[in-house]
Amino acid sequence: MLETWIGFGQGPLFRLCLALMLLGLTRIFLLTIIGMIEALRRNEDKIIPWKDLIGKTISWLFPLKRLFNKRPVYSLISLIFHIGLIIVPLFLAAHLLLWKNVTGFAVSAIPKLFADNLTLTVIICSILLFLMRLFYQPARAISRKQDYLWPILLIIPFLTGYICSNGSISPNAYLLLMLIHVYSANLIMVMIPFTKIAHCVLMPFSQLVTAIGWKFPKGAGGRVIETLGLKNRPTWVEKPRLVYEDLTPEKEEVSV
Amino acid sequence: MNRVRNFKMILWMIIGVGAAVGVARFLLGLGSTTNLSDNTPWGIWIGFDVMSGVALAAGGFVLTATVYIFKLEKFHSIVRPAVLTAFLGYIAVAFGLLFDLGLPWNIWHMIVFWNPHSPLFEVGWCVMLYLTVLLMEFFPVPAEEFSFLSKIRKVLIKLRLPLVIAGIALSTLHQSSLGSLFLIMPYNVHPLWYTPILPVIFFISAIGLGLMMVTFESLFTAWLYRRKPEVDLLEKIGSAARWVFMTYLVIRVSDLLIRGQLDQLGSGQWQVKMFWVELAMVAVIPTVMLSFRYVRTKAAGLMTVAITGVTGIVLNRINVGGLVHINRGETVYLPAWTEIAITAAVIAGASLVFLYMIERFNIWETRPTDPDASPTQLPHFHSVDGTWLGTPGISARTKYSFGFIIAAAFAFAFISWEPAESRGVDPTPVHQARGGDTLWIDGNRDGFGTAFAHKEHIRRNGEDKSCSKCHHMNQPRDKNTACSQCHNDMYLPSDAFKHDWHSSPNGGKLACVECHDKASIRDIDSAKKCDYCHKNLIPQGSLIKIETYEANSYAEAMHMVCIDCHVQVAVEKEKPVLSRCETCHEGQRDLVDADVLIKSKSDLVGKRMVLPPLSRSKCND
Amino acid sequence: MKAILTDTTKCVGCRECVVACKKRHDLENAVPRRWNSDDGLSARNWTSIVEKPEKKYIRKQCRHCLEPACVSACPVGALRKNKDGAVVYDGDKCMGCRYCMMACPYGIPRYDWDQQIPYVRKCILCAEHVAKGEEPACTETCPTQATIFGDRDELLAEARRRIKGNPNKYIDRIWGEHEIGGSQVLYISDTDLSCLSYGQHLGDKPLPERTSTAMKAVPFAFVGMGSVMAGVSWVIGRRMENQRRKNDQEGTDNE
Amino acid sequence: MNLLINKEERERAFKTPKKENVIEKQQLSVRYHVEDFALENRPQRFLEAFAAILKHTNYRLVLDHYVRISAKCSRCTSNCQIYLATGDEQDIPCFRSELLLKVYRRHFTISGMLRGRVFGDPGLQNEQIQEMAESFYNCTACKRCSIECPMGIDHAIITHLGRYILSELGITPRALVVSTREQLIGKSGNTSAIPVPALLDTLEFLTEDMEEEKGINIPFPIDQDGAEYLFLPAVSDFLMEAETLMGNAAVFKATGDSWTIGTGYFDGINYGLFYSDHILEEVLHKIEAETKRLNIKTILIGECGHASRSAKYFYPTYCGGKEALPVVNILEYSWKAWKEGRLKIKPNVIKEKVTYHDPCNFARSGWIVDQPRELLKAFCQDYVEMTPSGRDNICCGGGGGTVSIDEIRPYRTTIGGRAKAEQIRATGAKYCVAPCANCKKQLKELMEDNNVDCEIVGLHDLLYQAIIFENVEDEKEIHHSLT
Repeated sequence: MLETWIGFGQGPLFRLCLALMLLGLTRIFLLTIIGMIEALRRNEDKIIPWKDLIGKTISWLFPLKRLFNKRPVYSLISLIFHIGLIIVPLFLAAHLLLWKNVTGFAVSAIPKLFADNLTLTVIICSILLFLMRLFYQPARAISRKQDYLWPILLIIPFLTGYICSNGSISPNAYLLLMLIHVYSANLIMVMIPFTKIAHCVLMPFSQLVTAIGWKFPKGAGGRVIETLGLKNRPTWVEKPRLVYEDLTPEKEEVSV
Repeated sequence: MNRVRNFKMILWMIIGVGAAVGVARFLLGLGSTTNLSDNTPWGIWIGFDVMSGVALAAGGFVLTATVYIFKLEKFHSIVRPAVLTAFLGYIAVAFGLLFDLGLPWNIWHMIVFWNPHSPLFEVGWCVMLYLTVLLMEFFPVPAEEFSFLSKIRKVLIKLRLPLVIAGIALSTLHQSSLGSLFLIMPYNVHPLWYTPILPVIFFISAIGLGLMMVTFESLFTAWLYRRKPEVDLLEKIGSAARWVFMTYLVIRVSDLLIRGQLDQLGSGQWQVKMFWVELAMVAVIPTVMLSFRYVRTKAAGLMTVAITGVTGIVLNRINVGGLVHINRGETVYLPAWTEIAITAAVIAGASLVFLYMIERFNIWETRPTDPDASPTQLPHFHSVDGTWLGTPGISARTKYSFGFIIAAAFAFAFISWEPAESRGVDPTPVHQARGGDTLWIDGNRDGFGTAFAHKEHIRRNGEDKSCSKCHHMNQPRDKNTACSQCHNDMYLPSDAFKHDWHSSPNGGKLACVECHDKASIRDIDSAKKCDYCHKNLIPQGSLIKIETYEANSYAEAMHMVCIDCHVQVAVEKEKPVLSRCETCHEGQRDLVDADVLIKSKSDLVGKRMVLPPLSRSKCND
Repeated sequence: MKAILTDTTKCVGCRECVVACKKRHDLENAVPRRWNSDDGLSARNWTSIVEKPEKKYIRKQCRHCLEPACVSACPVGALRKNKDGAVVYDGDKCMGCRYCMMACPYGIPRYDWDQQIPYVRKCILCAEHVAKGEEPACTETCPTQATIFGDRDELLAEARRRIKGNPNKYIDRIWGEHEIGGSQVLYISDTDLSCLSYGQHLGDKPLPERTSTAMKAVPFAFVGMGSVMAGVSWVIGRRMENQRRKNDQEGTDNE
Repeated sequence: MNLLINKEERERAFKTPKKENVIEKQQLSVRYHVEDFALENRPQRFLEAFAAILKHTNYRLVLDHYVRISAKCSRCTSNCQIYLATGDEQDIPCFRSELLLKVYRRHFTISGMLRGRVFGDPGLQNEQIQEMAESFYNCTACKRCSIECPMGIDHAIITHLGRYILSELGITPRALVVSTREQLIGKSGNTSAIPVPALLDTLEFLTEDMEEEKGINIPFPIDQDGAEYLFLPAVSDFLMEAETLMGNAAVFKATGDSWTIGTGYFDGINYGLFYSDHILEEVLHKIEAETKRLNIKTILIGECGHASRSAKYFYPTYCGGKEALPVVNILEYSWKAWKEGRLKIKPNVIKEKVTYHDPCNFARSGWIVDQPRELLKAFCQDYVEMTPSGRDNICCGGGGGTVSIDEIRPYRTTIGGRAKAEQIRATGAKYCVAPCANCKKQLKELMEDNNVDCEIVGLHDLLYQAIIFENVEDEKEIHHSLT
């Protein structure tokens, strides 16, 4: 019974999740590019400081300097976490077989010992990141539900995978853990393009998007006012009511 | 516009499924993604996409004839959509053909390599030419929008009448030639359908179908965009279509009478029922319904007739296109879902382009516009969920691509990606040999087996030591495994190596590294070879090569590998080919036939096998 | 004109011809597939033995018709009849429409359904070897001389001789002599061979003739339809012009 | 989770920021005031304005991207001086952006559509608009958070958009609106309401002043057709920063380039940058009209951060793209003239300790960072750097248009600018050079309220004292030799 479900998770469900992930990422990638082209076409000013943007982007993609200026411990943890997160699912020997089944080719695997240690590192980093989010007040203030959920969700497949490949457990427990491993990994793949993990493909565009975003289409402001039906509205309020009237003395003089 | 947007969303999802299937079709080949077979080489892609697609587009030439030849100017308002439908219909035909053709990149060969005897050649050329004509007929419409095209536009408008005439002539040719395609198979097409006047029948039904299609398309888009349907025009079209269908009915029935095939109707074949359904839908129901003015003047009535007529003629095309062929009586062809997905996606793509053209160019007298697209329109938030997905362009892009990827991902998941080799093969279990001295080997129990004199073979091969010459399974402590223990299916690839049997004696799961390399994937390539441990299993000078771990199939293992090898070695050593029966049993065909190839097991009971006399001279060399 | 004569009474069903054919054309192992028909022919078996009750073995292969439907049907001329009369196939020209498979009344051509780049497959009468003066593999290897190769006229004479010599055994008919214009693969038999053409008795009229009547009408239909339409358009246009003129005149008269 | 023993302890651990000397906003009893346009059905109007803006601008691309990419890592907190000063979570840049992103996600994306249908999320509420109105005007738009964000999110653009949407509802600080009204349709046509005769008077007076001081005639050219440069300082300089203007005029006297002040429009200030794209565009069109009237070749902006940025980056955006006139800042101009040798400077003129404050609008984009420093080092004996300096320099606390709101001076000089005050105090400088009208005003108030002994000056105030007028001195030398 469990084997059937595991087989389903590694077969059709895995294909579904993989396709959703790849297509979803391609979709947002293309949407961003099309959006940028459209924005540039709208803009009169098409000058883009490529050199500056590429420099900034590379400095964040390969963080050597900037990342460790502030909160170096946090930065280090997150860096290691990301490295492990990319390497283990892609290059673990057991996963390579899966990739080979689906795509037809596979690269050489990382050594088992290294993979095990990396898995443990990812688990620990994940827990640390979760705790940091929980106990660092500003981080807690801005966190949404998914921000807490992600580290926990990421622990599940790593932990179950680690136990399955290293622990000596009963066959039933092995199958159960394997089931959890497969399904949680599939869940993660589905969620990637629709949550903040989308930054894995979008991050290189950030600086460019911001640069294009700061250039506004000519005459947009006028069209907005026209759309809102406020063509003849003055751009300020003649006799405004103040929010905090007690705090503001009545005066009409022009300020600088 | 919500109705249009939802409709477009559905179309995009269909295209998503089709795109995934399309990828699979080119990666895996036709056999894995369709239900086509040697008996049914043409399926729904030809029957519906091509045969019906061309016929569905017949509205173009019928209406251009009406307006430009017969000068019935009042139909002018529905000429443009009809021509556009025709144009897109033909494009869709060409596109669908790309999936159906085995070598679609050779589709241009028809232009270079000529075979004027072939009706298909003529159809292909007519379609290409007519596509060009349609393009020239239709081009002035989009050219209205671009000032730099005004010169070409003027020239094309001046050329309109010749173009229309050429279009009609070409349509006449290839609509009827689609029928000519089947003239060459009088012994394949069912006699209820096969007639020398198939081209004429095809042409007349194409006119009827064109009229019905114009009606359908006009009513449907009116519903979609919430416009008032042009019922007054459609009423006239319906009235004309009535005569076309009546003519069709008369010709069809009199053809059957003249050919004397009416008695076929009593034969009780399933094709007869199909014939009745088809005839009713194509001719009887539309003729009767359209005779009532009440039906003709109501949109719902016209829609019913249109759907019936269109379905009927499409059914007719599918029938002639392969469904009711004689040879199909033996095999049942039902299109695979993948085939339907591609067909649907091609239609959906054409529909999307149609809707785009309607919204972008002056196909109708008033262009349907999305209110949100107007720059001064105040954004309108959805009453249910309170969202505004933005200007139509952006909303379209994000929403439709979302639908597209979801649909495509599901299609990817449910397509069977197994290689073609193992698909569609019914498992044929292999049974052990039975009997004592004389073994009755009939692996797949199909009644065609062979009697195998075991003792005799042992004796001639060198007594006890020779077992491993035949029994070469490398299972622990195994000397004479029956082939069927591993090769339990006749034709499926089967692994000669039992993994479980190896892991447990070596210490279970932990023992993987005993055979496999530590760092690499634990698959067949990283494992030690059999002879690394089983050194004694292979006798000195054995012909068996253990490099082959996976037999392609049992059949191959027995009849290709063994015999080939035996023959090869025999030739090398200049010895007679003992693996072939007739080497020894020469000139005794009758004997072989009578005694060795025994028809069933019961023949063996209580009998002792007598081997026929051998030509000793050959064997003893 | 070369031909093959198969005497089904002599065939013992050993399938040596099948094996020889596969060897010569380097065909892969034939594994049963969903798309195979039950006559044993496939893209990897260009000839097969159809077994009938009472140990009747009938070899099935391309008939190499004298006026082949497939050659007439192929829109790009990938199939053609060579000087020896063999119907040969040029995969470089083929575009994979499979019209030949539909057109063949014997259902001979088969398709590489499992290939990404599929071709039509069928017996080509060992065209290269026959051109060199050799025999086809099947006739060469047949241990019982059930199928023999030779000149068509000589084989027809041989067939008649055999039928005449043993009229009780044979049915008095040479399959392939006149059917749909005659073919180069001939059969004599003690049993009805309509099983080779879906159980039907084919007439003597060559199949390409049936389409050629329609195809001959093409230029006339094109010119005829075009001129009729032009004429109709001209006549109606003229009438409408006259009507308009008349109306105008009436209008001015009234004034 | 029983990691902490009792509730109070846990609350302290959760609530109390690590900084001990935070400023309680409530105790300060000062909050921003924004003008509250009494609107019916405000959420709906807000969404309509939002949608209309998305329809006609490129913000959709930016918001879409930020919504997808935002990881809520809280790195931005480490660089936000407002948050570091208050410890209030509402001042976290990411929190502020999320206010608007939340609305966007709910009302303008597919996930929001699903949320509305499945969970019945009621959507935007009036309180959220109130919160946004306060929050967006708490920000000084210094962009220091965006240089620290690993995802590359520019919180400033979201704040900018938020303020724009609010302005379409009429929610904008009155001071900004009043100034802009005068600038766009008032009689004087500039934010400080200086009539042209008054301007001419002032300039005449300055010329006389300089002649008295230096002994040479340094004119202010008015309305010169076809001049190379059109000079647009922050208009308040004419009232309050006369010395800066004198420095500017002196530089031009020394280099000999043709420049002019147009009587048609002589205001560099563009408050549109702070709250509305529409106003931004309108003001830039005024500049365009003046350049066309006088056939100007280059636009020269005075010592003013936001005026320079709005002209440099948005003049091409609205007035011709690549063909738009080049925009230079007076700092760039002076530095270039000095580098080319057309401007001679006496070294070591200023003996006192001098430090340099980077206005956000210059420094954050890396546009003008080194030029003023090189200039200062050329004539100051004792130049010290602030820490941090350059691109990472701390904001004066009055950015984003807040400095023009006099009512919130206590807020600006405590929460907004205390970090700056401490930074300047730490350098121990006598002069702090702040080449920006906004920064100057804010820093002066800051020095006053925080009791820092430092004089806030413009760069050209000091440069004026160091310029060598070559041709004039040549004249003098000739004169001497003759006698």
